[in-house]
Amino acid sequence: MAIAESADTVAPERSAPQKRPLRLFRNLSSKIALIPMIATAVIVFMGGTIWTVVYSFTSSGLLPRLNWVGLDQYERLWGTTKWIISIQNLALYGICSLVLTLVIGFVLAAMLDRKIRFEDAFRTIFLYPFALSFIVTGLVWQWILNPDYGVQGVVRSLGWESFTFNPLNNPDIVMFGLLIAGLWQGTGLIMCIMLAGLRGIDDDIWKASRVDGIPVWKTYTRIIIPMMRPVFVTAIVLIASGIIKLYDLVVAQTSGGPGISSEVPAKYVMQSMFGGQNLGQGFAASTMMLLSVVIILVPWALLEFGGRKRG
Amino acid sequence: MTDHSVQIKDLDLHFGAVKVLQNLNLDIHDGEFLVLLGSSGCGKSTLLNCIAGLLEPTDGQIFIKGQNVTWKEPSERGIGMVFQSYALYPQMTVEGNLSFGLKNARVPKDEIKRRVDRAAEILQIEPLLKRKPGALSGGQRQRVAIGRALVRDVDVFLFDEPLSNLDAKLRADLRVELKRLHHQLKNTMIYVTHDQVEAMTLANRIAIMKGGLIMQLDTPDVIYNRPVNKYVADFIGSPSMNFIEGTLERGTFRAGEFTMRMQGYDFAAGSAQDGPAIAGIRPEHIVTGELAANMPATMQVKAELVEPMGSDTLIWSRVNDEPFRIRMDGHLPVEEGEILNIGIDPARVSLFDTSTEERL
Amino acid sequence: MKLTTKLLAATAIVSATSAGAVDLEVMHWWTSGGEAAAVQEFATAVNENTEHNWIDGAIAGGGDVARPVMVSRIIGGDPPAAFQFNHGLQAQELIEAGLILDLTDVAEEQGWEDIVNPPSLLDACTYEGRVYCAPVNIHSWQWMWLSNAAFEEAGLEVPETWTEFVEDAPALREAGIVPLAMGGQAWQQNGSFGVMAVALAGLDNLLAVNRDKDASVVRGEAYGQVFQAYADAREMAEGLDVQDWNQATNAVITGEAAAQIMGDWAQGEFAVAGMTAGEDYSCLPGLGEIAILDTGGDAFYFPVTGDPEIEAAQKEMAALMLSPEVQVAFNSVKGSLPIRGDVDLTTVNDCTQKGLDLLANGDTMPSGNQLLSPDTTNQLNDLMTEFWNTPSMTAEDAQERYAQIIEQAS
Amino acid sequence: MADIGTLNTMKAAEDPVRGQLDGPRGARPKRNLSRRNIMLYGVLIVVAIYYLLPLYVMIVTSLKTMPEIRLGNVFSLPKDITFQPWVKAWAEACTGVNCDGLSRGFWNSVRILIPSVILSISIACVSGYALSKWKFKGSEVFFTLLLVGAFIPYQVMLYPVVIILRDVGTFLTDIWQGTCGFFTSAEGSCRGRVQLFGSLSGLVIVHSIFGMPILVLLFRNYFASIPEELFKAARVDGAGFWQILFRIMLPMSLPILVVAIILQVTGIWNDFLFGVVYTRAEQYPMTVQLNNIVNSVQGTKEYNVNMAATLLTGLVPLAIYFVSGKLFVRGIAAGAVKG
Repeated sequence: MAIAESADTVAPERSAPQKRPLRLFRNLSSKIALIPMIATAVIVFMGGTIWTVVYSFTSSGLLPRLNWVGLDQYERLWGTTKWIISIQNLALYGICSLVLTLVIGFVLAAMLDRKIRFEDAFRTIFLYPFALSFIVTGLVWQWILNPDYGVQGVVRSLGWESFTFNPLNNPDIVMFGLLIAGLWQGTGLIMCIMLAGLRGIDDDIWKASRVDGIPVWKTYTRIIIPMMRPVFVTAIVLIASGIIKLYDLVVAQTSGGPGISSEVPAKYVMQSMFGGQNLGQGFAASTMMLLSVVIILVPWALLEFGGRKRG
Repeated sequence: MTDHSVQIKDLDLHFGAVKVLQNLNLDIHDGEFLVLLGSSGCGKSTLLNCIAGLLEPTDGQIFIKGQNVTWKEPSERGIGMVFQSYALYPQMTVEGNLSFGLKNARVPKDEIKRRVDRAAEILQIEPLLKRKPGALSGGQRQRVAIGRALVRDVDVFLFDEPLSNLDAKLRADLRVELKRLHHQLKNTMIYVTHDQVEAMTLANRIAIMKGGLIMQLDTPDVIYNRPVNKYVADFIGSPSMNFIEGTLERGTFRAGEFTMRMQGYDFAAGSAQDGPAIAGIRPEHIVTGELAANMPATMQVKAELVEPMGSDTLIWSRVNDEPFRIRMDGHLPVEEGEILNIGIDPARVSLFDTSTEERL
Repeated sequence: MKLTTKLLAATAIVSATSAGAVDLEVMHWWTSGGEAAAVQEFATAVNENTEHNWIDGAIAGGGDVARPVMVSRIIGGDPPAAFQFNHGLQAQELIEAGLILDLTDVAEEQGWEDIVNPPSLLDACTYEGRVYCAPVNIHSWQWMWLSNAAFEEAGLEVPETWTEFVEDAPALREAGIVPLAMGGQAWQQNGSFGVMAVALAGLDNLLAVNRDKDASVVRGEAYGQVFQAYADAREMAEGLDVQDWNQATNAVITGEAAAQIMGDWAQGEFAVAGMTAGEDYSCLPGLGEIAILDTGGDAFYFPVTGDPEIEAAQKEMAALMLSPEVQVAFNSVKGSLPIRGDVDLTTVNDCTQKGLDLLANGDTMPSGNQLLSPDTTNQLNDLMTEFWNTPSMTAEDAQERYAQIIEQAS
Repeated sequence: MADIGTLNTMKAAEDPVRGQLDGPRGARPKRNLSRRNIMLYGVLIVVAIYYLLPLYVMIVTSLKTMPEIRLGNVFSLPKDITFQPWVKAWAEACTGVNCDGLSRGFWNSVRILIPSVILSISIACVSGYALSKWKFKGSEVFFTLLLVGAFIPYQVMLYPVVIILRDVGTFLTDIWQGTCGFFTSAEGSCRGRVQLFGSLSGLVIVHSIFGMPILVLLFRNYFASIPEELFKAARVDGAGFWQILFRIMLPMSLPILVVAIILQVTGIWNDFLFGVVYTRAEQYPMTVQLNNIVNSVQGTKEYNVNMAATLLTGLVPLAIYFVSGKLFVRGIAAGAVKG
């Protein structure tokens, strides 16, 4: 039931005082307690963002300096093949990763929720990769996907000479090589969240759907998944924030290669800022990334947290 | 066999070593309103879930309308079920909730509409059809849940404590409506509750359960007046029955100074057997005031506490150091500390064997 | 207020200066075996010859990983005592911002002007007449390394020039040998192109492009041939999937590949593998086409700390790094050439000798880092790696885009 | 269960006189190898293999010698098991001049981990509580801002945070030096500087900042799911902001605390970027050494040492996962899923 309820709680209303205390001092403890969070949100995230945007209009090189160059950095950004490829790669990876993580996470959770044996063991197995860093993930998958020693080599040594599975050296499918590793690392957490969500569903709902004669798969798709909307929201926030930040895995696994075929925006930013010593270019790229985040996130956040009325 | 709507034969259900239901037999007539009553953990909901097919019995058989449905899916058993937590599908409108199962069963569209409309009309939820459950009150939600069972057009309705999430006033209202519904539909209804008022008011027959066994299965009247054992006697009735421990000798019950000749008492075994016994006396069957002296058995008790409840007054006193409750007419004034003369009709008393607690 | 300040003091490091020996944190990205051993020479020199302590701040992964850390530390007001950069244009901004210690007095005292050879190295450290960095070694790119065994197996003579090598390529293929080893990283691909450019188009054209930013030269015929040759090289390198430069070198060592275009640091790998120059492997400076080496290399910069004691220690360290003994010790281990013309490396093999001869003859040119800004280099890296990895991209396409980047460069 | 079911059907078949009502009785007969179960367990096992494969590869590779690695495939079992790579990774591998492997970084990581986890969770817990139970006008706006922060790549914030830490440090130094003279008479005791950048405290703050968005979201949702009545009852009893937090909310927060701790321990332990940028060389965490071992290349990569180092680095978070996996799901159920 709690799931259906809105999380919004109305601020506790003081019983009408004779003299209304000054607005600033109402809820004072709460305001004081939130100072670290507000400072973080305003100074670091907002301030840092504004700072980044401002310097994206400069020709800052190794050090941030205010030499205005207008939109030059953006013009160059959008004229750079690597940036375009980065965005395409992120879009491809992002969509695949979001969909597959949700689907795999949910399917695994649903399977574990079918009252199976060894649930603990399976859950631990699916979750443990999340304990490992992307550097480790990239390294070990680079090793497994190595054409000579890894999967391809083993299959070939078993006699299937023409077997080819070399994603990390094939520009066309290198993003899927990253995806394999990314999913390995990230689906466990999402599975746990989904599992928790499934456990929160009232047993009576399942009973009702059985009495109604609704097939299991349809119960999932038509009843359970719609009921798990908040779970999916949390999951999507987690996945999406991870996708935008995709960097370490690429560096560890492919370094953006072969060529520039697995470049991603965050790497473009880093490469411009520190490899090319062109902070302005890096900031321009960051600004574009932030802009897309804001465009996607703000309307949703307003709907989710700002709105008063929710079913 | 058509008279039998639901039959349960030798039903056993074990969870590991825990025996939840034991060799349970039950025969429910067509059109009967049967209430499964008991405190939590007595197995009443488990039994209902077995009938619905939501739990698989360890042993035994279940028949609905003469068909062995022991291995059938819930949806194939011809039952509808209403849950305590309503279990409405929160993302669908009321109409969606009512029609979802039917759509799945590929019932023709106009037929669905006919049934939904009929259910909505019966339950007076027509204005709510386009709303979602989140926007409904508890009572409205429960009506929708009943409606969902209704549209299935089945012979047997199962209710799993449907009213316990509602407040007292609403519970009373819906109770009446349920009764009306039963009169109107004349379906078999099996109703699980721990609330004896619901049981007494709704049931044709009540099955009182304890520890996975049915203690007594009978009409509310018999259950109330002739409980088969001390547990049932204690469970039914509010305020609960007074128990006085004593002995039965040659048709006379003695407990300390109190004696009562069991004149007119209908012994289960035909005649009285001597031995230790417990006399169960309902507080509302105690006669006070001037009429008390006319009763076959009398005694004097001191009113320690008086609880006026408007229509009647509950008086707390002690007999043989055990609490003793008397319910008397509300307009008779009683002071705390007052000594009352009370009279008891042995015919309305229940006697139980002290060791087996079975009715004598 | 008292409580809060006390708390702050307790949670943050409250540093007070102490007299005497100074801890010198040195940040660098020399972490692989030979490099680390070379750094150890510096550390030993500092620890033994001065009263100061060398605190090692090694960060693996090359400049791209280490540079943000160094710059952050400088911006954040907590700079290391010294840090490694490639000398050239990379640190110019830091110097302009007044963040780097002026070493001019050390340079004058030690007479760097006379001893640093080639002088262009010191020029790279000089900004507006002041010296800001201490060059420690010379690395040059213009080498090709060849596996004698591979050519033998294919029944070929070890080629003397790039042109000969190209002619040998089909025979190598037939023998199941990958003619050219190339790592997957962008800087390797762009670097190799630079080597081919100077070897095939000549120094004048290269300088016109890299120094004078003359895009018309890029579009010209000489460079066109270079792009064509590079496209051929792309085909020659097919069949070997390696990332790191030393994995590519390793392919040459094992004979899996016949040759690699790589800077003189690759020689360290041959040495580690126990191979002898001339017998097991051969080297062609300037691809055998042109007798020239660039004089890139590494330098140390010393951030301004405002603390006179640290400053004195920094200067001491700078002087020490250029001292003859340290130069010999360091460069012998690192496999690079010393920046002093007046010292002899203890052991010199064939290839190193070739390099030393070129240096002595003055057959040098400025390195890419000295001519091109990191930004431009970065763009060229991206372009060349795209070209290298996109078989459908023609030499003409790459040539035109190369020209555009040069046009934009300042 | 299934056995009993079949047994019962047999019994019924043997004994037809038992009742006039024949047919199915007891539980529906189920075969353990029903098609549904084969599918279910089959899929689970295949997926489990995919998840376990890398761990297996890491372990066997770390126990092989280099020649064997060059010869064989990554999946084969080691022929001669050697623990040398583990010894080397822990105590001998060189990272720059220092050749003492990961061991030096381990304790640094612990020193970073503990205060960072405590501070970040404390702040997030209090903030989440204030945001769910003590809302005021604008609090949701700040929260939304914070959530946007969850999507900013850390790298972008590198320089701004450096500058913020530097300036805040300078600011506090000014306050410290300006005020401490009033409180102490000791000569020269006010010379110190408050240094946030390049110090452990600075790194702790940075971890708290970047852990905040997700943690605050978790705590906020969790506290929002605690019944309002409880909170109101406490208010009526005269409990204030902090009393309610410490006496009522915190004792109920174990599940979500477990989640927060697991997330933070993993995140902070695995962090490389902040550790290397915001501290000095003496304080570099284990991941910096891991990076140095893994990225330093000479000849062929020492895959066995790399894998051993990788496993050693991952031991702490892995241990926490294996120990508290069950609590994790329970905690997430409590905190993450209620919006």
